[in-house]
Amino acid sequence: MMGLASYLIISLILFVVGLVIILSRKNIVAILLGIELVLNAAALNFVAYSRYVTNNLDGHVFSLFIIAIAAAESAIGLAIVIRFFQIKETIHIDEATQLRN
Amino acid sequence: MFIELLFLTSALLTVGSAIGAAVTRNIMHSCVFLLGSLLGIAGLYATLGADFVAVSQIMVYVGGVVILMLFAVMLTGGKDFVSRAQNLLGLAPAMGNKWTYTIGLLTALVVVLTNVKLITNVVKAYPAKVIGNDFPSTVNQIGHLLVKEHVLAFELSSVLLLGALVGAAIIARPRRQG
Amino acid sequence: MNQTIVSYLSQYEFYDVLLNLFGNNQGLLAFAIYLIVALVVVGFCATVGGLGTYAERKISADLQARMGPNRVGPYGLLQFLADGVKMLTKEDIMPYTADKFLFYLAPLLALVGVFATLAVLPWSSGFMMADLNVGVFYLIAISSLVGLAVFLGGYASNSKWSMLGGMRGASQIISYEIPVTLSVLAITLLAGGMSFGTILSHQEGTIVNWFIFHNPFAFIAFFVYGIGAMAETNRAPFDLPEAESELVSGYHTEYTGLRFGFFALAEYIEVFVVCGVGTALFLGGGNLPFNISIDIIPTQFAQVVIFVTKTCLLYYVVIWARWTLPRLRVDQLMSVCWKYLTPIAIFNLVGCAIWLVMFNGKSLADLVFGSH
Amino acid sequence: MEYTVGNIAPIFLAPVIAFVINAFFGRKLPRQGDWLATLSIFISFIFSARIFGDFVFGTFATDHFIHKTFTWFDLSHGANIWKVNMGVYIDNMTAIMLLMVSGVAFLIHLFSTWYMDHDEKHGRFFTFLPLFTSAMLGMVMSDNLFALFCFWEVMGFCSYSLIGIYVKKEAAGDASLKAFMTTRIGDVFLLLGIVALWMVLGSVAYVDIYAAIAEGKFAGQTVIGISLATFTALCIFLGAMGKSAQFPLHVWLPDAMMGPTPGSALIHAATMVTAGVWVSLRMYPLMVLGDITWFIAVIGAITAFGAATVAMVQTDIKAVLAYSTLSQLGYMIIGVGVGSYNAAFMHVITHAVFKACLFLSAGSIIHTVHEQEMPKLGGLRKYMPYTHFAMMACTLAIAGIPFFSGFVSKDRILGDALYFGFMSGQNPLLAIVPILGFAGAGLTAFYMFRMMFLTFYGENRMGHHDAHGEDHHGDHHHGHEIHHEHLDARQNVPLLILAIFTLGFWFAGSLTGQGIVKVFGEKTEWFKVLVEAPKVERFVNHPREAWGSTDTRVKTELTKARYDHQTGYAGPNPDEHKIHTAHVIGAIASIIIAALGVLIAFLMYIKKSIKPLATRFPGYTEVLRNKYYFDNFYIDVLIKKGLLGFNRFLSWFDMGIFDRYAVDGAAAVNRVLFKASKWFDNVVVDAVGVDGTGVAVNLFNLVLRIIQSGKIQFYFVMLVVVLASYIWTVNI
Repeated sequence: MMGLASYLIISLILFVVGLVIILSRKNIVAILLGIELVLNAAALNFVAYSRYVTNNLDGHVFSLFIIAIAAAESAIGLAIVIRFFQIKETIHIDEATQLRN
Repeated sequence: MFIELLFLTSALLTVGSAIGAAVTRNIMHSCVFLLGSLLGIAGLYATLGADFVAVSQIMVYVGGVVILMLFAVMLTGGKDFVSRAQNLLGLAPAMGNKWTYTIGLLTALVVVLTNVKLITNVVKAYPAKVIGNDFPSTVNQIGHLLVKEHVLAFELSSVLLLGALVGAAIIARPRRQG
Repeated sequence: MNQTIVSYLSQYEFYDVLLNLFGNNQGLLAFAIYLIVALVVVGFCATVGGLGTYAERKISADLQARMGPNRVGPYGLLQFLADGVKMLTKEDIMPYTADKFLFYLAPLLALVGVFATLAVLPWSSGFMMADLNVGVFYLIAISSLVGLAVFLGGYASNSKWSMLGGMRGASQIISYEIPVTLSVLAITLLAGGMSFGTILSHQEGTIVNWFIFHNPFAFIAFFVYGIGAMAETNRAPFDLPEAESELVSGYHTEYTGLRFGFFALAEYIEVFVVCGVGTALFLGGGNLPFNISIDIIPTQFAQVVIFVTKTCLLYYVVIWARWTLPRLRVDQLMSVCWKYLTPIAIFNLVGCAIWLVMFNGKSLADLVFGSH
Repeated sequence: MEYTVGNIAPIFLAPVIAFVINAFFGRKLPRQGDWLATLSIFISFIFSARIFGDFVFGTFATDHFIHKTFTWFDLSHGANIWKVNMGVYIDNMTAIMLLMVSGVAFLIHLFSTWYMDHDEKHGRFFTFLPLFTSAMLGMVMSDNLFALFCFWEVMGFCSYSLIGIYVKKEAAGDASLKAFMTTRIGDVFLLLGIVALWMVLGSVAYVDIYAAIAEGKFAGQTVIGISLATFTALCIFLGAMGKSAQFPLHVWLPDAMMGPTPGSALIHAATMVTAGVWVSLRMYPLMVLGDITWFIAVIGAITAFGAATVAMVQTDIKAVLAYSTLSQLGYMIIGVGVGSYNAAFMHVITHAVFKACLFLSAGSIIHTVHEQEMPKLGGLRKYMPYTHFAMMACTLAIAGIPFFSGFVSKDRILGDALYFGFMSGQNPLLAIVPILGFAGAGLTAFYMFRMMFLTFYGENRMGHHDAHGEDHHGDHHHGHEIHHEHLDARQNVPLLILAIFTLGFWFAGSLTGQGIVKVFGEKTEWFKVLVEAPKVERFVNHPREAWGSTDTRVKTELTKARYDHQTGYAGPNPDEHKIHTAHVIGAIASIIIAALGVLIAFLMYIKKSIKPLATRFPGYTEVLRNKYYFDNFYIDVLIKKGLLGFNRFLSWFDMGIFDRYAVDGAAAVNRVLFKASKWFDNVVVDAVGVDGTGVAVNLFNLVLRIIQSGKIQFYFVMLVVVLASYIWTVNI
């Protein structure tokens, strides 16, 4: 039951769900949420390969970097969302049509 | 048996919550489902013997990202907005409608098919290994890796985090109009 | 290697007897042991949480020169049971406009977050449910679930008071996590590991081996940890999320009955856990301040008793502070965290690191009395 | 005696660091960073003193030199080896020069902290002063002409900044521009010479040039019909003329006194003007090979005499000093020209010392009484005894009075000139060189003492506002009281230190420089022995030394015999007896001439028994006052008539010929073409091409508009689809 394949499939499902969220939602926060899922799918793959294929801890280190980058990304992204909301009073992504107000 | 149990629970939590996050129409619930999914991933890390990564996952996501998202939702109203916009498919609400979901699912299908093709090769190349109960401590080794081999990336990510901290503070700071 | 209660018990003979009893199914036996121990710990902690309310009322009464509860049971000891019964029998009200899903979820999350921390709480050197390699880190990480629960509870109630309380709670808990984590990091630096087993094994012997007396920085770190922990558990004088005089009752204004009980229980148990962690990190855990062998009673049991005693002493201090100090303003709260505690904690961390390098890991006592 | 980066580089780098710090943070430092600049020069001085000690006293009397190089950049490509080397070349001359420059510059810095105190340009002044000094030190140390040229230009810029430091004074701005432009004429030639050398030799390092001369690589090489040696020597000497202000490029130097007096002291004494003499000395073998020494000697003689005559009638104390600098530079150039290598270099050093002292004394006077017109001064001896003492010592030195340094060096130059002009069998016309030289020496004594008498003796004419003309001695009434001078570490101690070194025996070893009374014993005629023209044969196949390597070459100690036979005459030396005779005659003659000059000045300005020049030769004085009309000539004739006329001609050609026929004719042709193309444009291009394209693009856009929607999610979909199709096609 617990093999490389099962982790890969879980990761694939996460990735696909994240993609669906990114593609179908128009709320910027929801899109960021989808991006988090996609990133996590990648990180999970790294750790899984690290245990089943390479047998060293580089995958773990890489996952840690992914986590750090995801944190930075969400912080900046959400700050932009809040600023965007202050300007446009909406967080609908199709409203983001201007480079400056 | 514990590990299998943990794996099953975590996998179900991960997948189920993720699907829940994709399906629900409420952005707040979506965030909470994301929390569940992330916790499940932490559990999966634990079954892979990656204790440090698992705990980091909980620390960063539960303590940081999810709360940040909830804050963002709350500061931006937290409701479904209906677009006033010039939209190819007419009006699409913020949490999507059947059109957007159709496109999303079709794309997802393409991705799944593509990935299945890739995964089958990989799985064939690396047959599943039987996992013993040996979960060596990874903290020491990760520490050594971080400050020896990957020290550049480590320092860069610290700079990145600092930049994100300052940048987020500057961007989100309320400004006077005009 | 991750030490667990099962691996600890397996070195005794009766483990084999039990193993026979379960038909040599190790997994099943381990499951049974975990189940029993978890039940014991959770039950104990629930009782402690209940007794916490009693202690709070008694001590406050003492500080205010009055009697406190004294009708139910001897010295009013059973008051908390009576309160529990009252709570269970109250009507379970949910506001009409509340977010139902989150309204149900929030108290559960709070309890889960608190009880999950119990898994690594070091009652004694052997009696730990799981001595994880990342024990302290895990504890800090999982306890942030409580902050999320507070936030969600505040949001789900769909009430102005609750909303404000939830926002305050979340920001406060996130902020105060930083000095607490940095203080704890200083101790992990001294011990050279994140697991409670490692940390406790460094503090064996006399009182001078406790980490609080290891060096001046650790001494400061203890107080930073104490203040930060009080804020993280929303205890007075940092009880802004539930400030009665401002927000009625903060994030749990709209909760009644059992759900309110969950929040209250979670809070009291969390205080206990936080005091326990403080004990384990700084005050030597289950070790006595002087070096005598305890042959009369089993060592592990003695350690549990000592640990609980120390924890209760800290618990007393927390309650004492609550009834002595006035509440802070929101801006004061944030400035205390970001302008004072965090820099001090960073200073401590760096100071500890420098101390380790300069004095080759020796403690202050080693330097003064000579190393053994 | 190990020389590494660590003990050579600070000489140059300390002032540069001071410059950088003062340039960026000077305003924030206490006292605007003048102490930092002074300290940095002192550091240079310490390191220079070490080198000096090693070379001149440590291993006394060797012809050793240090040459260390590193590759600055390497443009070698394939077989073409093209490396640009930089390096340090230190021999006895460099060691002496380093000590002189850093020592004098340090005293000038020290004095400037007093002089520039509370001046509005204090900070800026102390930003450029260390840069100036560092450029000079770097130039002295550099081992090739290219590095020399770089520092040369830095010095040009610094002098520009220092002369024009009072940006609000129009005269200062003009003077700075003049200095910059005039020296630029010389610089162009210098660069031309360097490039010519580089193209033929592939290197411009001194040692390579010397080796090439010894190996005869110059033979047969020509540039535009002139032999290469003559061409390069002439170009380099023209550069030196610009920098050392030789006739006819001398016009900038008198105006350079527009800057603050210590800045002038630095320009006139330690740095800048000596750079030209320095490069002439370094390239002396090339000058000999190119056979232009007679030209050099003549130019030097004209400058020496002409400047001395102009100096006689100047009334501004600084102008007198400026023209005396010109004159003394002329003597140095005479020295180079007549082959008096050693004496010319000695004159560089002695002149630097006493001229720095003179300028600083003038600065001390000007800063005390706020007046620099000599007719308004007078009788200052009572008020400023220390300045008077220092200035008197320097005046005696410059006038060539025995026992002082000026006599030692100038007398030897004149002796060699005498030999060159009358006894060496040259063209008899060249006898003009010693004649003008001796005449200039007499004039020097005259005008310097005139300055002394007018400034320090007689009655105090301060506050006498209607005093016009130098010889007006009307009713004397004392103006405001001048404060008596006190001994001040920053004001007059530098002067007194410099005054000590105006004594001749420091440089000559004997009292008068003729080897008659040896003060320190046998070996102390160090200057004569240690400085000699480069012996080019030594440099053939000489090994290079990289930074950090240990110097293992043999050091030859100069023998006792060479002390006695060293005459300082660098040219071919057929008969020493004649030279010796010439020197004795020259010494006696110059003593007599100098004494005459002093006597005339005394009679004219103290006793007043001889009528002053202005009344005696009014017409000639007028010519002198206008500096031989050189400035007028340059501006009225060269620039206004020559350049402007040429420009007018060009303008007429442009407007009258080119514009009328070429441009207008082309326009007429164009007009016809235009009509044809207009039709083509309207019908073919516009209707079919432009509008047709627009329609086509519009049609195309109907499709593109759907794809290029600007919606991130649509792009995502496209990305995924393309990626997936790629993976399916490549069949991993």
